[in-house]
This record gives sequence, structure tokens and C-alpha cells, in this order.
Amino acid sequence: MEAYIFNLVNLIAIYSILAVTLNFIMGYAGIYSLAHAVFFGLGAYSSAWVAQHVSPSIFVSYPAAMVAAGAVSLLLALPALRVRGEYFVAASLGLQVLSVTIFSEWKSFTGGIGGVLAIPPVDILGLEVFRPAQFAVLSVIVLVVVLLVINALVHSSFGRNLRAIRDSESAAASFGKNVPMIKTISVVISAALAAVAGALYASYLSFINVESFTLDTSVLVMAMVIIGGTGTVAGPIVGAALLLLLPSVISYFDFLPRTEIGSLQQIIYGLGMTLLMIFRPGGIVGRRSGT
Amino acid sequence: MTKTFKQAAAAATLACLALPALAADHTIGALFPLSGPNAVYGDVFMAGSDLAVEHINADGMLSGPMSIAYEDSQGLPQPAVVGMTKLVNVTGVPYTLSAFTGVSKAISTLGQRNQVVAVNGGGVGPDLAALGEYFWNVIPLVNLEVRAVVPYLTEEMGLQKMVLVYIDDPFGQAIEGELEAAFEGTEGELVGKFSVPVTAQQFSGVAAQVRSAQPDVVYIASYGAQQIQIVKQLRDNGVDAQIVSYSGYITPDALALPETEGMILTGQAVDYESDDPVTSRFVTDFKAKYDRDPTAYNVNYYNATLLYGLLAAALEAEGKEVTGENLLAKRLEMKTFDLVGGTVSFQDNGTLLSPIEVKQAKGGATETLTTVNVGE
Amino acid sequence: MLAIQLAITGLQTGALYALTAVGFSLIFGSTRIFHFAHGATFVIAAYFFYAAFGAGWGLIPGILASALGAVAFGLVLDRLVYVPIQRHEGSFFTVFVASFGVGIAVQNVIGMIFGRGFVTVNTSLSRSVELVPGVYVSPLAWIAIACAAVFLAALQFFMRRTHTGMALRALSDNPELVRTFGLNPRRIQAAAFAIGSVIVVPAAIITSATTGLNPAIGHHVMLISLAATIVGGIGSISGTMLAGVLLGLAESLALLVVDSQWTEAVTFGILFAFIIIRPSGLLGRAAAH
Amino acid sequence: MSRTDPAQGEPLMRIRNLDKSFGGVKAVDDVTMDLRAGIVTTLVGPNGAGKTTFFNLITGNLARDGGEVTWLGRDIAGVKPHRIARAGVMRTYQDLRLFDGMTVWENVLNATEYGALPIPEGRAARLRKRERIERVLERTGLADKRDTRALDLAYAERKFLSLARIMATEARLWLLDEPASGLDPNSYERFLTILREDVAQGVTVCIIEHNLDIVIGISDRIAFLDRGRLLADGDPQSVLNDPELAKIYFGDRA
Repeated sequence: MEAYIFNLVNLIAIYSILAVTLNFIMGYAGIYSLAHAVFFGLGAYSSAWVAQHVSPSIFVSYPAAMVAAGAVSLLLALPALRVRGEYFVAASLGLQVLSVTIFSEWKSFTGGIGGVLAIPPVDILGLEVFRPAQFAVLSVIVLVVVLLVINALVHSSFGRNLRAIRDSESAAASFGKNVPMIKTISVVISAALAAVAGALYASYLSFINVESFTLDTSVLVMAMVIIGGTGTVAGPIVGAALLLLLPSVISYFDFLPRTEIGSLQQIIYGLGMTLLMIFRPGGIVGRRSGT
Repeated sequence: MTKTFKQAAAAATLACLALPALAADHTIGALFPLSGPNAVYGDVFMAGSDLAVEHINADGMLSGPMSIAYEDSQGLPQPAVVGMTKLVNVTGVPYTLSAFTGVSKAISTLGQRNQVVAVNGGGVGPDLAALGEYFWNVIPLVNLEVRAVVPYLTEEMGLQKMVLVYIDDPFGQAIEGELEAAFEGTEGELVGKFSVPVTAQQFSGVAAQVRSAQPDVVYIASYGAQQIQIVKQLRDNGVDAQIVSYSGYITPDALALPETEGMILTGQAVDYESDDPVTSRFVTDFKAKYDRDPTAYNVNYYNATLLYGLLAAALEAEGKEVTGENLLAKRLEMKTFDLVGGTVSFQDNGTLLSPIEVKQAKGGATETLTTVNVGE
Repeated sequence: MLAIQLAITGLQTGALYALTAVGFSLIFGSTRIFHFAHGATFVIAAYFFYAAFGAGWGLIPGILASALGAVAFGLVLDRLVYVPIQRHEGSFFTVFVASFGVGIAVQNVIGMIFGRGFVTVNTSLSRSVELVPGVYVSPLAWIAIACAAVFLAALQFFMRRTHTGMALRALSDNPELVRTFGLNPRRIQAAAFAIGSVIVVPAAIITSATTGLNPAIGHHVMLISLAATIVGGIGSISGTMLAGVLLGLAESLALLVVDSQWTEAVTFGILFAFIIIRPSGLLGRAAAH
Repeated sequence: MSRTDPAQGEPLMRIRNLDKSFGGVKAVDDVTMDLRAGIVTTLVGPNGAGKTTFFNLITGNLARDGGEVTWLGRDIAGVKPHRIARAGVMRTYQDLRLFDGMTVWENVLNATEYGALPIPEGRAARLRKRERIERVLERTGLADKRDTRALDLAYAERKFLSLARIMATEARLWLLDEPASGLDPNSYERFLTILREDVAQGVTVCIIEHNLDIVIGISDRIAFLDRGRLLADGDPQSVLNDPELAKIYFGDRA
């Protein structure tokens, strides 16, 4: 029973990190990425590879994951600098689909659809953390650290620069801001921190494969941000918790046929997104639209 | 939010979370595809396992009522791992039924780490034999099927040039390896190999490639809805060579497809006519309950479930606790079991041996052409 | 020979892509609504046909049911989702998310009703005949190509020669202008949805007989439509058609070089490259910024 | 603050034979002029004369087709807008382009923050910056609104915020695109006061304006643009009294 709750805590913490980091570029920089799962995946695969081949120490595998994802995120920064709006969404979709193909085909690194098996548990100064309860402590601490980092950034001049760019790119440039540089840095930070979620995920489940890093995941994380509230601190976490609790709550309605639970959950979150956009586009936590 | 509402909400949440504790005395888990393109298998598997539960409970074999907690794997590794985590941590089962090669490989680490037995009756990838002592197979793996069918094709039917169309996942890759090995030192050869992604449904391009390789015979290694599409689209696009597939093709949907007519298929041989009490009871009750003839999958999951009943009953008779660890010890101790199809014994790697039938699809059913003993 | 066969296969696929994409392109180009639920329209059209045809209604009633379903869905979505959102806020992302949500819901509702597996409409028309030795073409391929040609020509005529068509073209540039013509922009928008939805019907029906349907197919349809619209150039109907055909060809001809699991990557690699290098697309007029 | 060199009246920015066309239409056609230190130059001309395009060209927002622009003697061809801004050329926009989601305070503060990554600054520097912004807000009458989002301001307040952003920077050349249009008499008195004070401090201003009271009230020099061509560039009286120019300018109203 406790294990079940800790299990949920772990999943919520991991997805919260994803939602918070996506919110960082979506809510503050106006970069609407549908490729966030790519960096989640990169983080997971890289940390798994490092854990298996170099060292499962958190001080080795996690930074490695961050570096890998941060480097590849330059591919996402490229369209982010060139285009906005619908074009960027389409570009990020393209990147997401391409990455899934590469995740499926680069079998020596990712194991393809068969995935990476038997990933060693994460090692913190000699302590192997894999039991749900211990892991919950780790995942919550990591979430808090990520939150602190993001929060500090958002409230610094960097965060103001991001919001300035979101509101008016040309005016931001007219006030001396290196718009491409700031956008690139924000994408890199977001991707690197999302990779931490991937590293947690890989060491927690001890198994990863491409299915966890598809467009569906990107959409799910986006839904978490939007349902919770774009550009707010608590929104993404509320959204993550809500969407992850939804299936467990639905699965306790015994009268529902087992095979329909998945569908029902999807219908609820699909319609939830639509209704929210019609009646409260700012999300659950967000303030009402300004105009 | 008012305080009462908060309390009510908290209470409701707790009540929800507390439910699994009320589960039946003997609960085992199952990770079957209940939704998605492979859901048809879930129905077939459940038909077998549900009947076994009925029999075990009717016989009062165990101290309390037995039930199965089904989790939907969709036939995919990722949902399966999530389901397995739930079965291990929440439901707290000592024994799970598994299916599909990718699923089984993915959950095996969790099973091994938490000492929970996982029994496969559906996946046939040869590497399923090497997933650790907590992973058992009650199905002959596909290497046996391949080794049975290749000589039949090349020698009996004179079909030398084969093209393989396989799904790009652990199962498909395993088949590819097995076929390569099976053709070594024979007259025949593998003249083309085309992999298709798991989610693909458009095969006209692949069909053109298959045709241009001019094979005598085409081997299809996929599952569920996809393999039906492959066969249909190959035929639609002018491939008229003999088509061959494995036991996974033998599902009601696939046999109903007009294009299936004449295909060569393999599968484990089950002697439904056997007069041992377990087999005849299974065949009679299965026909009565589902109004159709049982297939090998029905048998395998009936057997996998019955195996738990036998092991747990033996443990209870000794006053031992029914845990994964004890179940494993008991299996190693008992070695042979009376299951559907006769008395069987496990190999050391936790896998059952069984003779293989080579059959041909005719009018929505299969006709046995020959039975091959591939045993070591 | 293989190349010719793949080119013909690609042409058939491309014709279907063009037919699907052009509906999205028309809606997006004229109303600027990021109608991600276009894939859902396709799924609805296809399953309505499947259900009606399967129930023995025959071909023509089946097509009518399919068209009716698609148009009704498009109009309802416009009326109940897009118009209310446009009333308080026009941000493309809000519209996109709402539309995405509808797409997810439709996919799962269809799945609950018709099952999540593949379904196929059985017809002898999907059976190929040998055209020249080694090249097989099914009657459906000809039907697909003919449908694409006829529908797209009719659409071009409509856009250039009728009042509503011209108003549609004007709508994206200047809704006020439409008003001064004495036309109601909201009506024109509804017209865009009706036409954009109905034009997926031939592709949906042909797909149901060739590659078969499943409820998740809308996703792929939508991605292809988006890719074709952008590669063709937003706002350009002929650009979208051209891009649809080219993407189909590219996907098919790629098999000469790579395994089939790379075909999707080929399409989206092209899309990604276009966005980076030439965001205005093949025939687009508007710049991306 | 050293705004001493070049001396008053010396050219800060030199513009030579500047050209720009859009699809065959010349938006800016062979314009040559200097923006001189400490001097207020007003660009006048009918709508579509190319005034805003001229701004876009000299701030690097648009690439020019021909000609030369130097800033403090350095050619700024191909230099990115943010570099030109950091070198001391800042502008406002006719449509304001405020950072709508940010508060008044953040808008002004952010206008002074150039670096991509936050650079830790000393306590003293922080205090000085704070005081400077306080002063700017007081002068523009926005002190009470510091925590209001830009989006929620009234029209005149938005115009002053646009000005406040540029006031807080250390720019030496201000390019103001119709900063006073639509202001009530009180507001533009305030606006004129601010401008005079800052010009007295050494700021150089180039301003696009239609309101003749403001043009007369503040200009040291007037440049008259029509259809991209610089028709006149001289002291206010001579330009305003030229009957030919008046005809072009007021033509549509006469």
C-alpha cells in the first residue's frame, strides 16, 4: 500500500520536472515545444548507458544525461530562432517524430522497441537507491532542486529577458537583448533539466524503451502544463499530479470494463483540455485572461 | 474549498487507495493486451486463464478463492512495466502471467528483483529462455517452430527462396536470427529481409520490394492486426508466392481473412483427443463455455494458471507461505505436472518442450500437414 | 522496375495525402485556425463509411453518410469550440490545444464504439492487376488519383470563380474586407470548415479499403496534413497539393534506400528542413515571422 | 555620465545615400543626413513617407539596399539590432511593443538588462539602478503604477511607459516613433518637459511626429521626407515656411 503511494509520488515528481521545465520555455519564452519527450528520452538513454558502462553514480550518470540533452537541444533551438507560432510547433513535431525513429533504430544505444534492460539502480555515495520509498526521497529532492533553479532563473534578469522576448521580440532586441542567445540558453536549460527527469525515470524503472518518449508523452506533458496553468509556478505540478492520479482514480471504478479505462482517461483529459481552453485558457492555477 | 469538502475528498481518496487490500485470498497477476491493436490476443489468453480459475475454485484446490488481477499491457513493454510495478507493489502478487516477447523481457527484471514469478504462454522469442529463474515459459519458443518449418518448406515443398517480412521489435529480430540459422547448410536461402515498424499499416511499398525479390515463399513475423494487413496487402499488390507464418498468426481474425487461405502455419501440437482427465475436462468445458474449439493459446494460459494452483496447493499442504520464492522452489522440486496435453516437464531453463505441427489454412481453420519433434 | 512500382505506389499515397491535406490547408489558410482535429474529421468520415457500408447500405448512401458525418463534425467544432475561443482570445496555441483535445477524445470514442483494432472495407477493387510485367496497380490507385485530380480542380475553380471562394481567400488577409463585401466572416469561416471537412471523404473511404483503418489513424493523417501544408506554403492550395503528392512519392521512393521504418522520418525530415531553410514553403507567399 | 564627446553639434550618426525598396517601391530613397549630438531632429512628412522604415534601417531592424550608416565613426552595416542598441541607439515603436505581461517596474528594469545570463552586481550598483528607475517613474508619472501589468495601463500611461523604458537606459541617441500622438495637452506638456530635461543632459533625439505644436516646441532641426526622399533638412522655420512642403504635407487636408 505504501509502496503504491511512493510509486505515485515518484511518477508525479518525475513528470512534474518535465512539466516545470516545459513550462519554463512555454510559459516564459513562448516556445511551444511538442518535442519535450525527446530530451526526457535522451536523458534516460544517456544515463542508462553511462550507468551500465561507466558508473551508476548519480554524480556521473545524471550530469552526463544533462550534457547529452543540452547538446542535442540545439537542434530545437534552431527552428526556435527562425520561426514562431504554428511553424515552430510543426518543427518541434518534426523533431519529435524524427527522434522516435532514431530511438527505435539506433539499437546499440537504445535497444529499439525492446528497450534497455536491467539498468542498475542509481548510486549515491555507495547507497543504491531503488526501493520506492527511498527513491521517493530522491525524486522529491531533485524536483525541489529543479524548482529552485527554475524559480531563481525566472526571477532574475534572465527570466525578465525571456518574458520580454515572449511579449515583443523586436522591442527586446531594441533594448540590447541578444534574442537568439537568450532563446538558445533557455532551450538548453529546459532540455538539460528535462534530462534529469529521464535519468530518474531510467534508474527507477530499470527498464526504458522508445514508447516512453513518443509524441504522446510530449502531448501529455504539454497537457499537464496547460491544464495546470501556463507561466505559473504551481500550475505544472498541479497538472502533473492531476493527470497521473486520474488513471488510478478511474481504475477504482469497478463497474467500468477494464479495457475501456485507458480510453476513458484519454477522453477525460482530451475534453478537459478543450473545455479549459474555452472557459479558462489560463489553466487551473493561472489567472484569467487579461483582456 | 470548505473544510468538510476537503475531509470528504481526503476520505474518498483513502478509500480508493485502500481497495486493493480487500482482494481475494489467492490473487495472481496477468499482463495481457486488453486494448490496442493486439487486444484480440487478450481475449484469447483470458479465455484460457479464466477457465482454469473456475476449475481451481470449483475443486476447492486452494484455501481461499482464487482470482486474477488483469493489467492492460497493450502488448507493449512500457505499459507492461507500469502494470507489473502495480502488481508487484500494490496488489502484491507472487505470480503473474505474461505474454509477448517485448513485454516479457521488460518485466523480467522487476520479477527477478522482487522475487515474483512470471509465466509466459504467448511470447515465443527465443531469448525468453534466458530471463532468469523467475521467468518460466509454458510455450515452446519460436526457434522450434522455425526449425520445424524450414526443412518442410525446402524439402517437402521445394520452396527454396524465402523473403522475410518482420516486425522491428525483439520478437521480429529473434525470428530473423533464427531463420538465418535455420537456412545455414540447406538448399534454400533467405533472399530478402524487410522490417516494418511496430505501428505501420501501409505495406504496398514493402509488397513491391518483396515482389521484386522474386521469392518462392514469404515468411511473415508480426502480430495481431498488423500481420493481417501485411498478408492482405501483399496479396493485393501482386505477391502470389506461398506465405508462411508462425503460431501467433492462428487467431480467429486472421483465419477469417480470405487471403489467409492456403498459408502454411506452425504451432505447438496439442493432443485434444487425449483421454487424460485434465485434457478432456478442459476440452469439454471450453467448448461448453465459449462454443468454439480451443487453440494452443487457450491451452497455454489454462496450463499457466493451473500450474499456480498445483504449486500453491502443494505449498499449502506443507503449511508454507505462497511466495514467489517458494513457488520457484516447489517447481524445481516437483518437476513434472499433469497439464492439458499430458504430463509435461520443464527444461532446466524454465521452458517446456513440445512437438510442433506444420499446418495449412483451409476454409477458416487449419489442417495439420505433419508433426515434427524438434526436441534436443 | 521496382522504382517504377514504388513511384506508382507513391503517387497513390500522395494523391490521398493531397486530398487530406488540402482540407486542413484550406481551413488554416483562410481562418488561421490551427485545426488539429482535422485528423479526427478523417477518422469520423472513414468510420461512418465503414459502418454504413458494412450495414449493407451500399456505396452511395455510405459516401453520403461519410460526408454528412465529416461536415457535421467540422461545423459543430467551429461553432462550439473555435468561435467561443475566438470571442475571448485568438492565440493560436489556445485553439491548437482545444483542437488537440477534441482529436484525442474522438479517437477514443471511436475506439470504444468500433474497437481499437484495424478494420478494413473488403472490396475486389483493392486487388492489383499487372499493368506491364512487374508493375501492379490496383483500380483503387486510379480512383485515388482521379479523385484527387477532380476534387482539387473543382476546389481551384471554386476558390477562383465563386463569391464564397474569393471571400475565403480574402478572409485570411482581411476579415474587414470580407465584411465590406456584405459577407459575414463567421459564415465564411463555417463554409471553410464545411468544405475543408468534406474534401477528406474520398481519401478516408479509399484508405478504408486499402490500408485499413484504426482509430489512431487520425494522428498520422494530421501530421501529414500539417507537413504538406507547411512544405507547400501556408495559404497556397496548389502548394499543399503538390507537397502532398511529393511527400507520398518521397515516402515510397525512400524504400529504395532505407528500410520502411524510416519513411516517417523522411517526411518529417523534409518538413523540418523546410521550416529551417524555407519557411514560406514551395509556393507560399507569407513569410514565417 | 560622460556624454561629452563628440561635442555638441558634431554628428553622432552619419547617414549617406541610404536606400531601401520593397518589391520595386522605394521606401527610402538616397537619404543623406547627420544626427548631431545634443540636437533634436524631427522627421516629418505624410503617411507612408518612409519615416519608420528609416528608423528600422538605422537600428538594424531592416537590412538596407545601399548607402552607408556610421555610428561614432563606425560603419554599422550588418550589425545586429541588439548590438546597435548596446552601442547607444535605442528606439520606441509607434505601436509601443511594451512587455505586456510584465509590470511597469519590470518593464523599465528590464530595459536596462542586456546580458543573456544574470550577472551578479554589487549592492551599490543595485541601489543606484533602483534609484534611477524610481526617478524615471516619478518623472513619467508612473510611480503609483509600478506593480501594474503593462497590459492593464491606460493609453497615456502606456505611451509614458514606452518612453520610461528608453529613459532608464544610457542610450545616447533616442529614436522616438510618434511618442506624443494621442496625448492630451497635460500629458504632452509633461512629455515636452521630460524631453527638454534629457536633451539638456546631453541626449540626442530623433523623433517622428505629426503634432506641429510639438514639432515647433522642441525641434532644433527638421527633416522632411516624402515618398522616401529627403526633401528638406534645416532649421524649423525655413522648413515649415516652405510653401511647397506645406502643400505636400497638408495637401490632403486642403
